[in-house]
Amino acid sequence: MANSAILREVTLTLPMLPDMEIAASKTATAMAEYMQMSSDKIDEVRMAVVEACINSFEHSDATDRKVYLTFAVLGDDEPEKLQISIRDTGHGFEPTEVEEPRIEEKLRSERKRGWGLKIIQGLMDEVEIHSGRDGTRVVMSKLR
Amino acid sequence: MANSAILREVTLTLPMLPDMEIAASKTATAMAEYMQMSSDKIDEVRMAVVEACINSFEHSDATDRKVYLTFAVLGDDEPEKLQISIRDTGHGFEPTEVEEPRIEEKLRSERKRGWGLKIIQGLMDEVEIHSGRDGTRVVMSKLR
Amino acid sequence: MTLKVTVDRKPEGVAVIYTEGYINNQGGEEIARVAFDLIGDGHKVLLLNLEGTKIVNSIGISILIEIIEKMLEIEGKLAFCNLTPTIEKTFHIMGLTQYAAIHADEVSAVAEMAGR
Amino acid sequence: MTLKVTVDRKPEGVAVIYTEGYINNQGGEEIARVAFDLIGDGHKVLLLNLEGTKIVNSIGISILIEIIEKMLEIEGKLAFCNLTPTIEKTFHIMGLTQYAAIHADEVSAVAEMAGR
Ligand SMILES: Nc1ncnc2c1ncn2[C@@H]1O[C@H](COP(=O)(O)OP(=O)(O)O)[C@@H](O)[C@H]1O
Ligand SMILES: Nc1ncnc2c1ncn2[C@@H]1O[C@H](COP(=O)(O)OP(=O)(O)O)[C@@H](O)[C@H]1O
Repeated sequence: MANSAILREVTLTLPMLPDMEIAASKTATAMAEYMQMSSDKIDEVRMAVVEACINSFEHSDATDRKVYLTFAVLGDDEPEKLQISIRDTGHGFEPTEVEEPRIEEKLRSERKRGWGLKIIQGLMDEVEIHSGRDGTRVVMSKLR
Repeated sequence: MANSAILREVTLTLPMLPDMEIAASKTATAMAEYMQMSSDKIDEVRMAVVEACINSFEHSDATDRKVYLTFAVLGDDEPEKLQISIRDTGHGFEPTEVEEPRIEEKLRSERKRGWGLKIIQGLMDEVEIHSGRDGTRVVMSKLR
Repeated sequence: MTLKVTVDRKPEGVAVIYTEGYINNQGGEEIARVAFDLIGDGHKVLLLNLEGTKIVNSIGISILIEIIEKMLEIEGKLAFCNLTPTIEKTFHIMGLTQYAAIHADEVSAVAEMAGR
Repeated sequence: MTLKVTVDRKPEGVAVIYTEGYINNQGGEEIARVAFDLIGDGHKVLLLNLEGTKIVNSIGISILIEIIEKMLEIEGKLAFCNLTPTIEKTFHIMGLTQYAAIHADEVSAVAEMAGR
């Protein structure tokens, strides 16, 4: 099977405080640069990681006020894929119940927000959301 | 007491593999930028962190092949100090027995290396080394 | 992490808003404040030059939708230039590009917008 | 993370070595290889322009001491230019600056070294 082995893995724990998503984006950059990902792809990964962190900061209500990240470089032999997991211990949510944002509606609505998950999905190659009463884990990956 | 409270803390765990010190240097950068440290000081912190990581990679012989870092922003109210701890679970060493490197001797000697600790001490404001049979922990800090 | 926002009122009638830094919550609000001030002063053609911005988040960007909404109301125009490829891609994902044009650089943006 | 190393043999007799990237173990070895090749070709005056290097480690730098050692032996000269403040500080901490001059930029370095 391709991309099955974890070649290296870094873990990062962040407090849920303003600007701490930047630390996550820098770790993502370090791992992606190590894999020699193109700078445009690195930028996309950075933005997706920022969005996932902010979601945990804002919506999880996790009592430990922490976000747990792992950055794994996967591949057989050569680095092929960067897989990032962003986890919180909050109350979780039902991804299928999140309404897909549409610009026409947002333009008329009070609530302009609600773009994070759509952006993550648009920027990454694969996205999985596991969420329940123990919290939320978003696993996203991008091929080199 | 000044600089006593931990305003925020990030933890990072790295595998002992080539180039992973760069991930540590990027996390240090994120924290230092958050504190609005000058870019020259940030650079000094980056280099010191790189040296401490490489020491653990190279000398600790830790069986878990991991380095554990914490990045703490300290201060009363306003961020004042960035304190970074770099820890391994290796066999440790006796810092007082490390010979101080001198360029005149290195120029004549086979072994040109041995500069890491001196550079860390020269670049950071405070450095403490705790080392023993459970491993080594270097705690270094820089004022904003 | 505060966003710097500056303005240049071009003789061609386009007001250019420049940003420097991270467009997050506060960054988006700061841009909106400046944009609404310009609109209050009678400017109907605004260009957001994001050359100095390498990172944004969706909260910051959603605030920009308020400016677009206002522009539809007053029949004005908002456009963007000097976007990183990722910011441009994000604007496409959101569908913003249906309501706000994206130009490669400021010169071509101002020429196009002034000539409307 | 491979260091790129290029060389420019100036008419003034100074060979300038340019680096781009991280000077770690392999990076230091690559610089030493290039420098010893130049020395083998008869070059006795070398300038290391580190403009493209923003990060180094002590293992990489210790390898540069070998070049200084060789220069003392052949009565040649090694100098550095375009260092970041931190790399310059590091060279001071190590005492390298007693054996290798540091110049602000390449033009002033070449002028000074050619005139020796
Ligand atoms: N980590 C999380 N914990 C709990 N709820 C979440 C989490 N991430 C997303 N959500 C839910 O999904 C919704 C959509 O998120 P998103 O698309 O990122 O937009 P926004 O954050 O602007 O609301 C959020 O409003 C929230 O209800
Ligand atoms: N984390 C560590 N674990 C075990 N020994 C260490 C560690 N850090 C430093 N040392 C010891 O201290 C010595 C000096 O380290 P340093 O000044 O960084 O130079 P170098 O790494 O080039 O030898 C090392 O050679 C090693 O014996």
